[in-house]
Amino acid sequence: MLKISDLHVYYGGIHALKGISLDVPTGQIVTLIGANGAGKSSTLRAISGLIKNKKGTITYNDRDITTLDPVEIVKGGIVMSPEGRRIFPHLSVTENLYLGAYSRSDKDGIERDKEWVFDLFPRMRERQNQKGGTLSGGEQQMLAVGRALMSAPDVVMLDEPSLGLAPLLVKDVFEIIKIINAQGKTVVLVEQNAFAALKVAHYAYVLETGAIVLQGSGEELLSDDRVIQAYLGG
Amino acid sequence: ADDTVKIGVFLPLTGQNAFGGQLELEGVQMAHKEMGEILGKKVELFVVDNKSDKVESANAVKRLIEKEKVQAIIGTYGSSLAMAGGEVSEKAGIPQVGTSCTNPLVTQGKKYIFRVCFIDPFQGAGAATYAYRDLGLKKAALLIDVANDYSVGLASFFKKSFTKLGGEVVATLNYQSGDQDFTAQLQEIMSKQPDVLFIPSYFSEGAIIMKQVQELGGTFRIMGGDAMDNPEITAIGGSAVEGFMHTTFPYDPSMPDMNPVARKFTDEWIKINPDKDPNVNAALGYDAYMIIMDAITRAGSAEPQAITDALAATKGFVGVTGTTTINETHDAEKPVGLVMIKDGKKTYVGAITPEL
Amino acid sequence: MNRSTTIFLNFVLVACLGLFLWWAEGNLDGYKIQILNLIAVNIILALSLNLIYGFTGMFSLGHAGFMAIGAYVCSILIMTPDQKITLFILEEAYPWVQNSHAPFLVAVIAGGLVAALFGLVIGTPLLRLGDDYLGIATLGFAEIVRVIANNIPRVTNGALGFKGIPDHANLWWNYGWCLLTLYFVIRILGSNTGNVFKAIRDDETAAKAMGVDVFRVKLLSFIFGAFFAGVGGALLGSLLTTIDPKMFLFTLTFNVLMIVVTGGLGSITGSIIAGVGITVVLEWLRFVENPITIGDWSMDGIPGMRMVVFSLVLILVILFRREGIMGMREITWDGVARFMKRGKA
Amino acid sequence: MNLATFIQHFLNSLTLGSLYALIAIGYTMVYGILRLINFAHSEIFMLGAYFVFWGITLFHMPWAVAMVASIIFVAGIGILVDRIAYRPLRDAPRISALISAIGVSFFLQNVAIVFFQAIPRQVYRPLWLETPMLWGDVRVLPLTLFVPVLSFFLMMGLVYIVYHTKAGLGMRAISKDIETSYLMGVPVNKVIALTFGIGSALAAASGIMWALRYPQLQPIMGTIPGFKAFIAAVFGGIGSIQGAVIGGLALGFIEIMTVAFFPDLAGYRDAFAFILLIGILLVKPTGIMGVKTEDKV
Amino acid sequence: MSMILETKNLTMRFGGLVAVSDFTASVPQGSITGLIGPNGAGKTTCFNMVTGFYRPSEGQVFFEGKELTGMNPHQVCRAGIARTFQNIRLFGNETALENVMIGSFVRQRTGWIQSVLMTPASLREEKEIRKKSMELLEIVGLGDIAAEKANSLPYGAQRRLEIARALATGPRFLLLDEPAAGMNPQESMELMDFIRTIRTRFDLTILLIEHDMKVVMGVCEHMWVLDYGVTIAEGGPESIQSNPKVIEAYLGEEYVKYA
Ligand SMILES: Nc1ncnc2c1ncn2[C@@H]1O[C@H](COP(=O)(O)OP(=O)(O)OP(=O)(O)O)[C@@H](O)[C@H]1O
Ligand SMILES: Nc1ncnc2c1ncn2[C@@H]1O[C@H](COP(=O)(O)OP(=O)(O)OP(=O)(O)O)[C@@H](O)[C@H]1O
Ligand SMILES: CC(C)C[C@H](N)C(=O)O
Ligand SMILES: [Mg+2]
Ligand SMILES: [Mg+2]
Repeated sequence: MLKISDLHVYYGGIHALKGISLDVPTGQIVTLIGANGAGKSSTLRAISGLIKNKKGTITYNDRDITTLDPVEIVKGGIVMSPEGRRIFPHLSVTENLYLGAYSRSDKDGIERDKEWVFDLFPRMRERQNQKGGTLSGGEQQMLAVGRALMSAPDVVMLDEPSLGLAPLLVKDVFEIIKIINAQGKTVVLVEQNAFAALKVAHYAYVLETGAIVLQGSGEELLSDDRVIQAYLGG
Repeated sequence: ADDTVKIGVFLPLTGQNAFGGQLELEGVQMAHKEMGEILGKKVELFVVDNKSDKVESANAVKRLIEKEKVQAIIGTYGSSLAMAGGEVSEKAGIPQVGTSCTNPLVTQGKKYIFRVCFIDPFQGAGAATYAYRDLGLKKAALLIDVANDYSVGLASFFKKSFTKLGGEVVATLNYQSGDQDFTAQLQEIMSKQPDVLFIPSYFSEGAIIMKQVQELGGTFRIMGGDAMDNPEITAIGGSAVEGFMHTTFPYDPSMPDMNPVARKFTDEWIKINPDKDPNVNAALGYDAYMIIMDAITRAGSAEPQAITDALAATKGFVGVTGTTTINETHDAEKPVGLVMIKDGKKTYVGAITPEL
Repeated sequence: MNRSTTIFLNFVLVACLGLFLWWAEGNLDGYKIQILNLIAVNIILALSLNLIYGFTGMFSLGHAGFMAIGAYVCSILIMTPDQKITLFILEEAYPWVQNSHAPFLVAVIAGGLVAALFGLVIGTPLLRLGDDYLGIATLGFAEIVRVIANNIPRVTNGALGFKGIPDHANLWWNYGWCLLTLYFVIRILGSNTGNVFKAIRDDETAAKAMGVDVFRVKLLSFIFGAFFAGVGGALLGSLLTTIDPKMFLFTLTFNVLMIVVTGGLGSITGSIIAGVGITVVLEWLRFVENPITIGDWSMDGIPGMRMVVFSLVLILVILFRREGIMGMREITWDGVARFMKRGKA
Repeated sequence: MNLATFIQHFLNSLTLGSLYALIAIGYTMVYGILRLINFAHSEIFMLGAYFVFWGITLFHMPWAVAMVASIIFVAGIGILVDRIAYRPLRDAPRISALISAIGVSFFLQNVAIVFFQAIPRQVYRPLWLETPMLWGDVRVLPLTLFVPVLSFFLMMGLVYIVYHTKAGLGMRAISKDIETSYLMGVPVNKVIALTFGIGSALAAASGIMWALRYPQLQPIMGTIPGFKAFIAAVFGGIGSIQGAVIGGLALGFIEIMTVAFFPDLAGYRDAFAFILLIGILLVKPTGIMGVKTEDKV
Repeated sequence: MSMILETKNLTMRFGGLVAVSDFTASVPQGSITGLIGPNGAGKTTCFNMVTGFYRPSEGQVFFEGKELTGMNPHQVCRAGIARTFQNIRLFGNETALENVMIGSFVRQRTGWIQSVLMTPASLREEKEIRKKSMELLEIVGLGDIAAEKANSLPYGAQRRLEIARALATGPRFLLLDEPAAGMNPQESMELMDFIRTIRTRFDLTILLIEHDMKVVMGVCEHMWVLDYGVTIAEGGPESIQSNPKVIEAYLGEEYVKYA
């Protein structure tokens, strides 16, 4: 299980996370919701090792991973799909996927996982030789998730996977999250679409200006007045 | 007033001209070791680098004059640097003795600027005279560095003299400082079949030009100016420089009939620098220092004005690079020496009297 | 702090500078005055490049070219016809070069204007290029200027260059121009036009959407920069009293760039601080090449040490202050006042 | 101009052009990945040539061994330079790294002046490289062929690395988005170090080749070839290996052919190269092979 | 009802890809109109053609009866059209106030010469611009952070600043590209009110792209639907929501349930 305690993050003078503690039990979907700038992305970036200027501890299966490099984190089984997809536009779909598997060297395993990703997203199989940059927004999102899965992670962290997607695709994305989870992956999900996120999540945390203000199971929060008020649009 | 005499030196110790500046500095330092006292006072040397850069030259000389309060200045290798520094000395009324800045503009109209070298019109005429009269070469080609004042000047003086003597310049081609590939120019020159190629280049380019002439199979003679005088020439040029001739100041370690000063300089040098040949640049540095000492002795004073007056009156000063007389334009009157590479060795051929 | 206080303080500052110059002229030695002069010229150059690159975001490496143009135009105008006769020893000057003569002020302005004209001519095609490509193209322009200067001896005296250029550029002229440049840059950048310069630097596309004719505004800034670079070149020529094409190698541009970046791209005060700092440090570091004597043991100076140390200092400054000394910040009177108050509390 | 002369010019252009290409590839590799104009490349180039000299004179290595040793040693220096002067600036504005690069270039050049002295040194050339062969009226040095052939193989090797290996995939990813590359588990610093290693090895190789062709060593010897090769890289479209090769060759041909065909204008030859460069950029703003990275609104 | 914007057969090709084909539409004066469709349908491309960022491969754009086709972005802006971007594009190093002032530049009368010479006219005008810009900031609720650098502002504030900046250019027609993206439902609600407010206050016509159906359906009076560059539907919110083509291509069967 992934465990974070008293995490602080600083950007120059800005104190972006002010002591966050949360648990992500193995095999569950945990979601973080909150307003813009609450610190959701910062939390994920801190876990994945992108942010160096932080305090607190992050442990994964009782191992301290607070100060590890991003590369070590990926090797350790935690991968993140960043906000805004960040597809490599000049690499083909397959190359993007291989890049996701950079930390691995088991050729067979990589090929097997590629097929698995193609099964999850048949669209990707159709377009495997197309350049990432020419995919539509929705296709890019599938590629981003697929690419993250290629590192054979135990924990997948997704930052706003539904951002800017058409309603039809938003639905697909959440379906896929459920499928991945059903296949044994732990999922940490950051979403603006609080309604959909809470629906799929086992457990949820609400962030406000760098601190956790509320937590509970997905259903609990869906019916919480404060959540409805602030995040579900009354 | 003080109990020391302060002499400033500004030379290109880094940058494009560093190879020459460093050699000259060694000459100056050797002279200083040898004659560290004058009129009973210690001579203090202040060395500043001008980075082969004009702005730095002016700063360097200003610093020598204003901060170190030197009474006379030595420098520099390269005419354009000498001019930038010279303006400053001139205004301050501090005598400056150029080492190997041969362009006529350096001392033109200046009261305080001198030099221990001859000037390019003289040297150009010397080379032309020797080529035309002594070697009987009638058709000359020129390969000029258009970005180098020295090269442009010397080429034009050579051309003037050579045509005046009756020779013909069959090709004039240009390049820019820093170029390393001259094959295109050389092919063109070869197609004009000159008897001699005159290269008023700095050493670093000249050596490469000769290599390429050899590679392309050129058979004409090649001549150059004082800037080609470098102790490394045979090491670098190898068989390509065989037969190459260049004008220079009348000193070379291979000189058969050295004057005693030159002899002493040569012996001393070899003792200090076993792995580096004595060379004309160091000799000029040495002479520049000594000519100032000579002037101070004659003047009996180390006041700048007194040094200046004494320098202007220098006659028959015997230095490493021959006997020097300073003429009314403040340039050294001394014969043009000629060096040839023979059997892989620098060989001093003798002095020429240019037909002006 | 209100407007009139600021204006008053600025006047006090200028007056202090004036007093200092007056004092310096009478009391400092020529070497220090030379450095003061260079500082002024370097600040002019740094401000003009900062305007182009730091504030408008155009990576231009053409400064040496503009400086060369300014220096040649100005020098030709301030040298007397007699001087020119003795100077052009290889080929005689064209009559229009030979006979033109003008007072220093006019000559410097002419130098700036001709440089600005070239700014217009090359800016028009080149400014549509993106960052590094613009840099290389303008660098190419500067090199072309230099190559041409070498090859038109009847105008420039070729590689021999000019010497004995009248030394009008004293402290008063240099600092006068420096203040004028500063005034101009501050006024422009303080105005909405300046905001638009910065807008283009930050996001050209968005600036277009704001109705800004990006190309025209860029050209405007580029021409301003070229003008002051020309002025800087003109002053430098007269200060050194000699110029030749080699002086205007691309390394000259890099020196200016170095000042601008270490000062802080997009910071006026940064350019001033670095202009002073780098000029002084470079001179001051000469001591590392002096012979060292410790007791009996002595060692000759090592040529090259100065630049070794200087480059280390440069690298360290940039490693530890990656956005330059000032970043994009400025020292303002308000800032100073705040600082003083904090100091007291 | 007769055919023999033309062939001679052609061969000379080819050699000069391949040398430029070789240097340009090093620039383009580093630029392609970090968008950094590695000014220190010229100095690395110079060191490569000098180390062969020291290897032979100081350590009495055979020529070939000295060459290999120099290339390896210089690759190490390149990696070190990256570690010290560029890596800390990875997330700084691009211009900061550029200034740092200028600093490194000053530093290495002046260190060379201090330690090697400014006096030019000779270059050892094996005889077989400089014994001319005669093809009719054309004189060909084996060297003039050696350089283009070697450049060609190095380029092919590089293309293989960049497009067909995992490290190459990492390089291409880093060049577009360093942060996401981290997230994908690409050991970014290692891959960049590798890039610098390869880039510097190429610089050393080209320095050695250059010194063979223009046999003389000086601490400032890298500045102008480096500058020109950089121009060549831009010309071809910086960031593209094929572009660097095309640009380098083009520059070599321009420099020699303009003089060959317009000997009177030889003094303007650098200007020609630049005018052509500017002309190309105006038609193709990112160079001949450059990819347009237009920003999508 | 008069049409403020009309497009005729607008077509945009990128190489072989036809991003928008034959887009013929009109926007009534004073309306809030929506442009929706799946990802990659060509919505942003339409904006880019109208605002001069792309030159249409074919077709024409008319604004208030005058043809705009082929004009540069700055000319379009001068003509009275302002826009925001899908990925926020602020002048990040400038303060919020400066961002808005830059928007006013297009209508500024005094130029740089006057600024340098400090003529009274220019001092007066700059003062006015400053005042007007402050007012705009207050209207969008950013009055108290006028002096902050744009890139240090929270996301929502940046969105609003972008709109304020667009308003400063004095437009009669405003194009908003996904203004609600990255906002949570609560923030989206506020945005809807805000859009309505500025329409009345500045007498604007607004065309917006949005994937958040709550916003689109809540605020738009009319809408156009694109799919693969082709216009597949047009009409009011009700008719669009029940249009089978739109449901199939864009909304999805489940949309009705979620909404
Ligand atoms: N690189 C940065 N530099 C400075 N401040 C930053 C940086 N990245 C984030 N911040 C600040 O940190 C705070 C938290 O940002 P974060 O991106 O984690 O928020 P978020 O919850 O993911 O918001 P959003 O919904 O907009 O993605 C915000 O105030 C933001 O402005
Ligand atoms: N400059 C361009 N070059 C090449 N293709 C482009 C360019 N701009 C847009 N496209 C392509 O045109 C199509 C339409 O893109 P557009 O940005 O208009 O979509 P959109 O409807 O705004 O989608 P989204 O809702 O995801 O923002 C896409 O396939 C896109 O990849
Ligand atoms: C020292 C020499 C090589 C330089 C040349 N004599 C000159 O005046 O520039
Ligand atoms: Mg976020
Ligand atoms: Mg869009």
